[in-house]
This record gives sequence, structure tokens and C-alpha cells, in this order.
Amino acid sequence: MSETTEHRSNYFMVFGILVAALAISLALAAVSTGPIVVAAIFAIATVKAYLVLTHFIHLNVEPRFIKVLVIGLLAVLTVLYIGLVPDIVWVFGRMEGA
Amino acid sequence: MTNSAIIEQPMETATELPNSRMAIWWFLASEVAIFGGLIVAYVLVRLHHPEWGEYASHTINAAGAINTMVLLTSSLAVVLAHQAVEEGKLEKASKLLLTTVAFGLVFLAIKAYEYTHELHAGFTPVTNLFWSFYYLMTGLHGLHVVGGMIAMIAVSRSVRRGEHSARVECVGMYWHLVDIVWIFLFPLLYLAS
Amino acid sequence: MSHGEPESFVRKYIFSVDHKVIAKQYMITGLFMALLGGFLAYALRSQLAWPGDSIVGLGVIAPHAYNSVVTLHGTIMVFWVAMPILVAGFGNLLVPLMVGAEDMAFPRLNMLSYWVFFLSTIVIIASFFVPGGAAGGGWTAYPPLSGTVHASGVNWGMNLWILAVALEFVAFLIGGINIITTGINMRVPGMSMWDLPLFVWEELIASIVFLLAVGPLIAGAVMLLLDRSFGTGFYAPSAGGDPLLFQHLFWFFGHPEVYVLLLPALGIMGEVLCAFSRKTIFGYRTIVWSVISAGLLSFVVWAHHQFVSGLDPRLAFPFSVTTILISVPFAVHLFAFIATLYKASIRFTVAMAFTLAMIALFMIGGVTGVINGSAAADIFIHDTYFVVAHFHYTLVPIVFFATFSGIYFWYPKLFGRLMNEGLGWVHFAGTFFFFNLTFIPQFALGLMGHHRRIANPQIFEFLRDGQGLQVLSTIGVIGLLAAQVPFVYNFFASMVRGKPAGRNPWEATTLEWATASPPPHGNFDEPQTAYRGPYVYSPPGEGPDWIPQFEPPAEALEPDTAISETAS
Amino acid sequence: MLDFLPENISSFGGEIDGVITYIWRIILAWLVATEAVLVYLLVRYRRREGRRAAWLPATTWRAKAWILVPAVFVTICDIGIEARSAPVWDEVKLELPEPDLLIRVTGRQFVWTFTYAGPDGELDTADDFEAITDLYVPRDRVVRFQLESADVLHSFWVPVLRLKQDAVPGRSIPGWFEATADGRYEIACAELCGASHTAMRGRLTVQPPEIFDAWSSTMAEQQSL
Repeated sequence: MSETTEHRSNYFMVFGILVAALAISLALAAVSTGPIVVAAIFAIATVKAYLVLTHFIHLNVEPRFIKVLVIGLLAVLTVLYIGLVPDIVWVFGRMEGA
Repeated sequence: MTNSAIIEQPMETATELPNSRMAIWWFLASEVAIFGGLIVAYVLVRLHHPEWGEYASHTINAAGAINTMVLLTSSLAVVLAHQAVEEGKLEKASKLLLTTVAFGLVFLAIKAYEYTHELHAGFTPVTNLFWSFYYLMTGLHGLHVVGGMIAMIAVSRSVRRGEHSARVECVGMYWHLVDIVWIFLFPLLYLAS
Repeated sequence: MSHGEPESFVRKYIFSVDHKVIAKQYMITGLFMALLGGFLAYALRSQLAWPGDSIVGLGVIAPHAYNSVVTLHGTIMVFWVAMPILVAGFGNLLVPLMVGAEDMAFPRLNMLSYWVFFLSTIVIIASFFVPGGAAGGGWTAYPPLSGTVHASGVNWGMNLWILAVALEFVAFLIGGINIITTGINMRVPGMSMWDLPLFVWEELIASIVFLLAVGPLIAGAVMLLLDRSFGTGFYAPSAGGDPLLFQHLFWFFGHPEVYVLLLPALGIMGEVLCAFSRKTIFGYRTIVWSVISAGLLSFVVWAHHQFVSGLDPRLAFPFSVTTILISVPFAVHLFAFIATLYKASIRFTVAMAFTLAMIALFMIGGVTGVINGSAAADIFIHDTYFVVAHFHYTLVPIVFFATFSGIYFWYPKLFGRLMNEGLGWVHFAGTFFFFNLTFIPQFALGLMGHHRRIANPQIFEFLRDGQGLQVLSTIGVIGLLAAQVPFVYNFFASMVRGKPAGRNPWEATTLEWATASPPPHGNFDEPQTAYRGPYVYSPPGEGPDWIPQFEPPAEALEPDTAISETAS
Repeated sequence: MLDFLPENISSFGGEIDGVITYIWRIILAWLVATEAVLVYLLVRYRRREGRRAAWLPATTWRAKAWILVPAVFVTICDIGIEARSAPVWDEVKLELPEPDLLIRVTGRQFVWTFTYAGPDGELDTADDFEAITDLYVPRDRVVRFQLESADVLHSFWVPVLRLKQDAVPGRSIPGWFEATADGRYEIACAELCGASHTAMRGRLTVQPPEIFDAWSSTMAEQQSL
């Protein structure tokens, strides 16, 4: 493990970016609740998650098959989401009040 | 596994990835699948119910924001603990782990304050589906926080004795995942109102 | 190489961390539950053939009890028989041996996994005896029937069912992570991923598919439990929830689950097939890629279980297309097995017979799946006995034929002896004949329109003509159960009376045959190395018709027999 | 085997039977061919003294073609099946023709209830009338139904109409059929719905349109009183 030490990131810098991202999303949420702002907030959350994943969980130094695992997992969840949209969001045959 | 090794050298493996880290990756994958399934379900049902924005405005944004900050800081502490292990400073690593546990306690305390506040305001898990999802998701996340804290106390004790130092990284990876889950829960349940 | 062998009986046989002991524990628990599941099958078939009559060994089955019998038959066969035997039992026994490891990556987690599973077994058995009876909502447990007490009248039975399934998932998540880590990480020097025996590949893919698919259902099951116990409304339309959400989460897991069972079975067959056809596997990499692509495709087909469930009819087309597409990788896989027999030198043993029968019967299950997969035909076929017959033609070959094949084949590695072949042939003939007798009539019944999960088909006029077929099918299941008597006797008697096997009785090539039978604690006398691909049978030239993976090359004599293709 | 199919009295039932027959022929051909090859290989290559198996690892595309080409044929058959079956699905479930009669079918534990739209052709109006367990429909008329459930999942299953559709609480699922022969037939529930699931049985009576119209007006009068 120690041989990979030099690949480690500057944790304080990553932390700084994360805090800044949090501040930005809070500021955005205070400004408006429109769909674009919500989308921006989730985009920022994704960036934050990406930073934690790569620099704190060290995905950046893992072998390729771990990266494939992460991408595959997200793909699986995306498939689940897309497959369910017609039935759960649009609700075919929806009744009044349901 | 002997007491003499200060910094454990992981067993040679076919992929160069130590068994423990490999297993933690798969464990994290299964956790993501569980939380991911829950989040997918929540997002879908929420999109079907635009009126939930109203309910979400009753969650306490400030508490959620502080908790995000708390978890981010605790993540920094635990990654520094891992760095300390790599540098051979086991005493420091142990202390940093306990710091992380302390942040976990702060997180739970704030969460408890929120729950009390919300329950007093009459928002119980059966008030409506939004609150069911809210309590289920934050509750499940809270259980993961508690589990992580217990694990970190155990690891911090053994690291102080010079054993199982590789476990610092494992418990850290898990803790970061708990952090990532919160990074998404915060906008999902608090901000998007 | 090995740690000291534990001395006390409890550490050695009960709370053991040895993967071989844990494998036996899984298998024997699974086989015991198979007897229970088989008894339930006998009970429900008898009720269908002679509705209302008292059934020998059980008495008269009331309609709500019939629902419980059907539910628990399905649940037990999938989760307490197929999973522990195929995934955990054979996985635990073979993955460490085949990659040359001394044990699993995490022996104590392995023990934990078994005991969590054992606890789940106790919970599911206990659910028969609680007030209100066992769960009666079908193995799919669709809400609202399963989501409220008043809809089904079952209270604790259903709660325990959810609890037991959840514990079982936890056990197999722990076990699966262990198997994945062992299979990928603990390979001996010289063994690349492309030198892994097929069984290890299939077990790995199965474990990964399980791990990725089960998460959303765990979330869904927690929501179901909350609906039942606290009155939340995740699946209640009156509260804004949606019953179809559970169906989707269930089948998002449920369909991949079928492949979680199928892949280890195909892996077992691959090993047996090569060993007894004395021929290398036809298209090793093609098979591995077909398995990987089937694993991926398994995540995009789930809604074909729901064509008429009220799902948006526009979804039928895309899911119908993916469903028939998934037939392609499995067609490739089975064609590769059949092609392996071409120019072979087939030794007919009981293990080989079960594998060959599995191929022959699984094809019937496979092709009839095409009718179900077509959305238009499914309007008529859905939830009829045609579907029942179809999935029994896939699952029984998977769960039982492949398991029997594997047990006859690896019995030496379990108990150091060989099973009796004569009794084995009796077992094989009975199982093969009575299995077909049981399920062929059900295709016909399904085409008549016989819908599933009804306790008495005779009250429907359009089903009265089918009564003869019902009786035939029930005779089949009784025969099928009777045919297992020689097996049970053989299994236990061979432990003491069987012919001692020696290290490599079948002249097979993979690493588990490098060690003693049964392997000692720590598995191998000395560290192993893999020198070549897993299936070097009948290499070109003279000499013995097999060169094990673990045999060092004799310089100059070594023919170019690497199975792995050179990098291209 | 397909002789076991029940009588068909629905306008689209023939199409569904056609799809089943079509697929049946294809899969039977595949099954027989593959099993024949399997059995042939078993007999031909059984163990013989002095005969050594061949070394065929199939690492070249030329060798792999022996399994990939049949797989391509499987794919072609798959596409053919889908092309044959997708339009039928669309006809039955997606493209709802203009109805002559509107009915609400409600499943509840353990009985089917049929609400007729009455003379005005609209549901939830004063002239609606109900029939329990017995569904009367006119022959050769397009019947549109709205399928609903009052409690748990049910499945509206009429074998002679080749019609099956789940009833889901919270949804009103549209569907249609057109019966082409007079007579009395059976309706069942094909989705496990509780203790008396088996007994959830209904009757379908198809009548000449004039008899149905007479019955319909009598019912409308009686129930509006």
C-alpha cells in the first residue's frame, strides 16, 4: 500500500472544494427553487460524490475492474430508473386522486 | 496476522488489490444497490407527486446543511487517519478515528434534534408518504452511521495496540460511502422543495 | 501451508471456518429443505389431483392453507434449496479448490454467512407454526395482498417470511462477497482470469449479478415490512403509493436471480462434460463472454414477468425484445456444450448422465420460454400452468439435475469416496422419467387455460376434462420423490461404504484433483501453480488423454495446448 | 399439443392463437433438431477402445462459427417471432377501437362486479347499472372495459376470449374485446388474491344484440327505480 502513497491526493484541497461546493448549493437553494436550480444542485452533489469517490475512497488508484464495477452499478440503477418511469411517474391508467 | 507487524503488509494477491479492500469494494457496491434502489423509488414516486415540495419545505435546511458539513469534516478526519497509518503513526491514526466517531455523534445529535422537532410538529412516519420516505431513508442512513462508529471504535482500539492497521482504510472507505449517501439525501429530502 | 487443524468436535464440524465443512453444511441444509419443499409439492399436487380429499401425511388442505403450501414450496425451493446448494454449497467447496487457495478469503465471515443462513432456515420453518399460518401471498409476495394483514388474514407468517428472506439475502451477500474476492484474488501463480475453470467464472458472474440485483429488493422488502407493521403506505394507492413499485423491484431482482441459479449449474455441467467427454471445452472464451453478456442482459428483461400486470402497454415491446435477445447468449452457451461432444470419447457415468439430461431438458424449458417472452402469446399463457411447466423445465434441471451431477462428480472431494454407480443409475432413470411425467401434462393443462394457484380446478367447467392429466402429473411427482430414496441412501451409505476414491478418480484436470480426497485442512500439501488452461483433455499427439492444470510441463514434450488464446 | 387450447370466441383470439402456433412450430423445429444432434453425438462418439477425442478448443473464428452461426439463426428466428407478435399485442392492448358498450369491471375479494354505463354510454352517471358475477355482452359488438380493483390484485381472465389483464388498486386499466359466438362461458381470477382466490369465478354470457339490448334496458329501468 505504501508504494501508492505518492498517488494520494491533497486531502485538504479536496476538502476545501467540497465545502465550497456545499456553500454554492446552499446559496443556490436560497435563491430559488426552480427546476434549473434543482438540477444544478444535483449536479453539484454528483461532483461532490465523484470527488469523495475518487480522492477519499481512492478510486483513482484502483485497478480498472473496480472502475468497471462502479460504472456498471450506476448503469444498473439507471436501467431500473428508466424502466420504472412509465409505470411509477406517468402511471398508466391512473385514477383520479391516486 | 501477528502482533509484531507495525504496518501490515497485505498478503500477495492475484490482482495486487488486498483481499480486504477488494471485499470492501463489493460490500460498498451492495450498499449502493440498496440505497440506490431506495433513492430510485423515492425519486420516481416524488416525480409523480409534485405536491411533495410543500412537505419537503418543513425539513430543517440549516440542520441538514450543518450535518453535511459535519460528515464532510469527519470524512477528512478518517482519510487523514488512513494517511497516518501509511506513515506509521498508529497513535495519531487511532486518535483521528476517535475524532471521526465524535463527529458521528454530533451528526446523530443534530439528527435527533430534527426528529424531535418534526415529530412535535406532527410529522410522523405515517403522516404521508413523503415523511415515510424521509424517516426510512434518514433512519437507514443513521443506522449506517451508528454501525460505522462502532466499527471505528473497535478499529481504533486495535490500531492503538498495533494490530489490523489495514482495517483503518476499510472502515474509512465505508465511512466515505455513508458520506456520499448523505450528499445525495441532503438535496433530495431538504433542498428540493 | 495450513494452519493448525482445530481439535474439538465443535470447532471442527459445527462452528467450523473450513470452507469444505461449510460447503457440506450448506449442501446438507439445502438437501434437507429440498425434502421439505418436495413434501409441499406432493401436498399441493395431491390437492389438485384429488381436491378436498385427505392427503396421506397431511390431512385435508383448506384453501388458505393451500396458498401457504404453494407460497412456501416456491420460496423454499428457490431460496433454501437452489441458493444454498448451487451458489453457496458448490461455490464454497469448489472456488477455493479450483483456484488453489487454502481456504476462502475470509473464513470467519464464511462461517458467519452459514449461520445467518441457518437462522433464516429456522425462521422460515417457524413460520409454519405461528397463529394465522404461513405466508400465503405467493413466492412473489405482491402487495397489497402481502402488504396488509386484513387482505390475506396472515399476520406473523408473512412477517417471518420477510424476515427469513432478508436474513437469507444477508447471508448470501456475505457469502457472495467472499466468493468474488476468493475467485478473483486468491488465484495461484500462473492462473490468469482466462485460465479459470468455467465453474469459477460462472460462480463469479452469478455472485456479482446477485449482489447488484438484490439491493433494490432489500429496499423494497423493508418498505413492505414497514407497510405491514407501521401502516406506512409505500404500496398503498390510497396513501399515494404504488403496488406496481414492488412488482418492479421484485422482478428486477427476480429475473437475474434465475441466472444466479442457472450459471453455477452450467459451470458444474461444463466441468463434468469435459471430464467425461475427454475433450476440451469448445470455445472457452466464447462461453465466458456469453455468460458475461447474459449477466448484463439479465438486468434489462425483468418486466416480461409483468406484461399483463397493469404495466404501461408500451413497455411490452422493448422488454419483449430484450427477452428474446437474452436467448442468444444462452443458445451460444448450450451450442458450445453440444459442440464439445463432437469427436469426443464419451464415458457414460451417472454424473455425465445427469449433465446430458440437464442439457436435453433445459432446452425444452428454454424454447418454451420464447412463447412466454412474446407479449402477445403471454396474454393467454401468463399465470397458467404453461408457465409453471416452463419454469420447472428450467429450474428442476438447474437445481436438481446439475446438483446431482455435481454431487456424483465431486463426492470424492466431499467424503473421500465414490458413490455407488448402480444405485446412481436407478436414481437417474427414476428422476428422468418421473420428472417428464410430472411436467409434460402441465404444458397441456396450461394450454387449456388452467391458471396458477387455484386449489381446486374442478370447479371450473373448462378444466374438468383435464382431471386425468392432473392425476398423471401427481403420480409423476410421487414417483419423482420416490426416485430420490436411492439417492438419499447412496449419499449417506457411500460415506462409509463407498469405494475409496484416491486423488483423481475421474482423471480430471482442474486443481481440486491435485489434492487428497477429501482435501485436508488447508487444502493442498504444497503450494500449487497453474501451468496451463483448465481443460487439456486429449491434447494432440500421443500420451495420456489429460494433462492437469497443476502438472509441471515436461520440457520439449509439451505440445502447444494452451486454451487461452494468445493476445490478439 | 395445441389442440388443448380452449374454444375461441373473440375477434382477436385467432391472432393470439396464431402467434402461439407460429412460435410453437419454430421452437419445435429447433428443439427436435438440437435434441437430434445431441443424441446423434452421444451415440456416435461414445467411448471406444483406441479412439482418442479430438483437440478442438475453437480458438479461431472459423471454429467458433460452428456455434455462432446457429446463434445468428436463433437471432433471426427471434426477430421473426417479435415481428409476428408485436402487432398482435398492439392490437389487443394498445389500439383500443371505438366501443359500442362501456363496462367497468371491478375485482374485489372474491367477486367480480360489472358496472354498465347505461343508455348514456358514460360511467358514474345516474343511469349506470350493476351486475354481480354475471357479465352479459352482445355478440359482435366492441366492448370496452375499465378494469379496477377494490382491494388487492386480481386478474380478469376469460380463456375463451384469450383475455387476461391484472386489476390494480389505484388504477383503471382500459381494455376491450369483441365476442363472436353466443353462449355461456367462464371468467376466473388469475392472480392470487387471498384465501378464496379459487372460488372467484364469474360467468360470461354472450347474446344476440337484440336480446342484450332488451336485457340492458330492463336492468337500467329496474336499478334506477
